[in-house]
Order: sequence, then structure tokens, then C-alpha cells
Amino acid sequence: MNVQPFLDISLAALVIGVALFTIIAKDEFSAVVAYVAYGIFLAIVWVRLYAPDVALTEAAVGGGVTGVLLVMAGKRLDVSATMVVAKKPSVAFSAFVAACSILLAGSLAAVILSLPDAAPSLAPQAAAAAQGPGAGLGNPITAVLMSYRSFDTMLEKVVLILAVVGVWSVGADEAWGAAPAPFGPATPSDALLFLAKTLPPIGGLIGVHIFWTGADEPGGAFQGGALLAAMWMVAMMARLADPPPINSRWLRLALISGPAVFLAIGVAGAMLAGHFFAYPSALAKPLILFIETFMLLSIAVALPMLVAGPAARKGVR
Amino acid sequence: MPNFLLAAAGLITIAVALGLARILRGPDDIDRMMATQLLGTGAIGTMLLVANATGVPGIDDLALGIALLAALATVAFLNVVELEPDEMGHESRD
Amino acid sequence: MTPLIVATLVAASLVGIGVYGFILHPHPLRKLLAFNLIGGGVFLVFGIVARRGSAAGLPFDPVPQAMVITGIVVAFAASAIAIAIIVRLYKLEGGVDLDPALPRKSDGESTES
Amino acid sequence: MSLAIDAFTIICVAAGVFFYVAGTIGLIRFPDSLSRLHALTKADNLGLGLVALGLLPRASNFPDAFKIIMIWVLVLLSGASAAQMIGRALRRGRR
Repeated sequence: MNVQPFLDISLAALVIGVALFTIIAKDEFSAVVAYVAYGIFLAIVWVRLYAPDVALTEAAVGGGVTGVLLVMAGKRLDVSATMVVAKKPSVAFSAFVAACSILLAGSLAAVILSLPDAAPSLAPQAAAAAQGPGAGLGNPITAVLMSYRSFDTMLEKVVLILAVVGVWSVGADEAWGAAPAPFGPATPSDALLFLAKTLPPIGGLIGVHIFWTGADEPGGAFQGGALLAAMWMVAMMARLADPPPINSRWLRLALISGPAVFLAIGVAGAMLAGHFFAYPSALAKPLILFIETFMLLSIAVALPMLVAGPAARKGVR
Repeated sequence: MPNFLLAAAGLITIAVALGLARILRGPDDIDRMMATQLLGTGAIGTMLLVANATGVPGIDDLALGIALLAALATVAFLNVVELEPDEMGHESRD
Repeated sequence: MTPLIVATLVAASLVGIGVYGFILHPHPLRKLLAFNLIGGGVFLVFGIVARRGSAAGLPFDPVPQAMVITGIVVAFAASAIAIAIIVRLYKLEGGVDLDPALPRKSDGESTES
Repeated sequence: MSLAIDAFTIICVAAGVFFYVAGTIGLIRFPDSLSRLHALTKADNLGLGLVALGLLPRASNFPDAFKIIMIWVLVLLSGASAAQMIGRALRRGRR
């Protein structure tokens, strides 16, 4: 007897149920908690779609770091709660929107199900990239990210920096250059201190491990960077480290190091290997790992700064 | 054997998902966080079993990653809860 | 093939649920959550396409999967900006309502822009 | 030999599932937050621990087995700290 179809259907029901609850929950914080649960379920769905790399990213970024961001914001907005609440939309309008949404979902499902059986695929090209210019990478996804679509990946790092700049620029003018608000109370509990002193060393090792195996197995700079970011946030929650001032030089250098190194090597590739973002084939794998190391640093610094929010005035949280 | 492990994984997922009823019922936010904590642990157990039963590469690393992040959201929540009301502060408009 | 049909239904439902919540919820935090649900559904469509496009000896097409990985990180960055704006709005206005018709704290004396 | 290993796995994993289910029932049924916390930690420690123990003999090499143990240790570490913090928050009436 095969239990898999039954498990798939229950998992689907769970994901849809949690997503629905995110929408219909009465208070904001329940919705946030349901969203964190949804992230965990979604990671399991990605495993079922044979995408362990994506599952790891979803669990680390979608579940872990986003969870921290939403829980902290949600709880703060919620405590201060509940400001003016807008009038509820009328029943007729709600029904109309519901009908439109069902129509949209139905047509989307129909479109996906009617895709041609022999799906068009870029897998052969990507596999060729993994053999050719992305030489020596056993993980086809890393080969795609770093070689076949390297320009995209570089720009994606730029987007991350732009997002950090965007978050910073939301802050008050007088606070510019100061540090973002600390992550926790001035006197953290002993249990948290213990956790923050034991977990980050282990977590740092695991982050580097996942980054390193990413060349040949599921993992990579995104996932490893997200884990390192999470460990830095644990340390900041226990006030072992506070968010650095946003005008500190090392912070800004660390933020741009990923795309800067990527771009520099891409330009060098235009001169040495014939075209933009080409790697000399003998050096491809070491070069890719070199770039990825700086990407790891960029991501590990950018994600906590995004969670920390804009600079705050002294003594103001 | 793989079927037994998969069935166990499914049972665990469904069991901890039932715990999500706590999100619905509360009564306090801290109870809601406990439900996600249980869900995270359940997901790790599920991943371990699935990794062993199906042999898709990398799921053990995935379980390792989730184990590392298991308590992150809960700890973040408790940290905000423990803030003194004046630390919570709302920027005064001056 | 069955897992793909189930995944299709999940992806489509997520998009539908997300659109519904995005339009109807007055609270911007809830709009953000709903928007992320839509994003999750779209990423799943990529995943389904990746799984269908298995070729060249790979069990999946790595190109859409790689795009989803960058997409998840970008979605997080966008959420972070949205949260920063919502928190700032709350600090300035004492509320996060998007309805311009409602009375607000700062009416008539906007010292900070 | 392999039969004994299979039997060991089945017993341990089944016991692990039992503790997960027990933890869930406790989380749903117990009347107050502190006793629900007590139920939660059973699932954290024993449920996952027994599942990990049951899978240990099936690991093909040492690194895999080490990973399984690491996962359990990490969950113990963060779960215990979080439980301690939850208890403290409850005692201080912060919820």
C-alpha cells in the first residue's frame, strides 16, 4: 500500500487551511503566527516538489528570518494596538471579491494543468553550463545561479542593498547615521544569554557547512547566509551585540562586498575569458566559491539590518 | 519500511497541525507561539523520517537548518514581550 | 503525476486566498501577509514548472528553482521595507489605517514629513 | 540482524510518534499555559529524541549519524531555553 497520495492531500489541506486562517484570523498577531506556521508547511511542500534547495531557503528566509521580522513588528503594533479600525467592507462587496478570487484561482489551476505534457525546459542548457563554464559544480542550481544566470544573481544582491537603503531612509531625519533600535530589553534573561552564547558558534559552523556543500549538494550562499544572519540576530536579541550604526564603514563595506566582488570578476571575465561574466574555465570553481564567500557575507549582514529597521534616536526604541 | 517511516511522518505532521487549534483558541499570544514551537519540532521529525525514507539529497541538511531556527521566532516574541512598557516606547513627536 | 496536480491546486488556492485578503483587509500588516501568500503561490507555480521540465538526467529543471531562491530573498526584502513603512506610519500617525477619511493624530499640524 | 534493527526502528519511531501526539493533546486539552508548556516540552525532547534514536542505526555513515544527533541536541538546546523564557514570561504575567 502506498501512503504518499494520502499524505500529499493532507499536506495540501494543511497549507490551504493555514493560509485561509492567515486571512480570516480575528486579530493581527494570530495571523502573523499562522503565517509562520504556513512557512514551515511550505518548506515540506517544496521537499515534495523535489526542491531541497528551495525548501532550505524557504525554511531559513521565509520561515525563520521573516518570522522574526513579522513577530517583532506584529507584537509591537498589536500591543500599542488597535488604533482606528476602518469600517468592514460590505457583505456584497466581500462576496464579489470572493467570487473573483475563486474565478482567478480556478483559471490559474486550469492554465497550469493544461500546460503541454512535454514541458519546455532549460535543464539541458543549464546542465551544459554546469559542465562547461560553471565547471565542477555538482549542484545544478548553484551552477545556474553563479554561471548560467550570474547577471541576475548579481543584480539580486543589488536589490538586497537597495532594500537596506530603503529601510534606512524610512527613519527620522535626525536619527540618520545612528544605530537601529536594539533587539531586546536591556537585561536579557539568563536562559536567553545561555542560548545566545551556545547557539551561534554551532550555528555559524552549520551555516558555513551549508554554504560549502552548496557547490555539490543542496545548499549555497543564500541558505548559509540566512542561517548566519539568524545567528547574528540571536546574539543581538541577547544584547551580546547591538545593531551597528548605519554609517559605520565596515557595515557598508560588508553590504556591498558581495555584488562588488561579483561585478569585478564579471568585468575581468569580459577581458580574460571573452565575454561579460565568463569565467576562465580552469579557474571557474575557485572563482565561483570566492564570489560566493562575499555573497555569503553580504547576505548575512543585509538580512539582520533589514529586520533591525531604520536608525533610531538615542534612548528611543 | 519506507512506507512505515512515511506514515509516521504523516502522523506527526497531522498531530502537530492539530495543535494549531491553539492559534485559534489562544487565549494568550504566548499559547499561540507554543503551537508554532511544536509545529517546528514536528517538522524536524517529519523531515528526518522523510529523508530516511525517500533519500532525496539534502533533506538532512534541511532538518539541521530548521533545528537551528526552531526557537528563533519564539525567542523574538518573548524578547518583545519582556520589554518594559517605557522601553516599548513610541517615538514622541517633537 | 498526482503530487503535481495537488501542488497545482495548492498554488492556485494560495493565489486566490491571497488576492481576497489583499483586497478586503483594511490593516496593512494583513495586506502584507496576503501579498506574501500570493507570492508563495506564484513560487509554487515555478516549482511545478521546474518539476515538469525535468530533462537532461536531472529530476528537475534547475533554472526556475534558482529563480525561486532569489525570489524568496527579494520577497523578504520587500516585506522588510513594508514593515519599516508600517511601523513608521504608526509612530507618526498613531494608527496604521490607510483610509484617508479617518481622523488622525497629526491632522492640521504636520511638523514632520 | 537487520530484522532486529528494523524492529528497533519501528519501536522507537512509534514511541516518538506517541509523544508527539501526547504533546499535541496536552497542548490542546490542558487548562493553563504552564501545563501546556509542560506538554510541549515532552514532544520537543522525547518525541524528536525517540525518532532520532530510531533512525540512528539506519544512518549509512558516521557523518549522517552525527547530523541526526546534532539535530536533536540543537532542538534540546533551543527548546529548553525557549521553555525557560516562556515560563519566566508567564510568571511575570507577560503574555
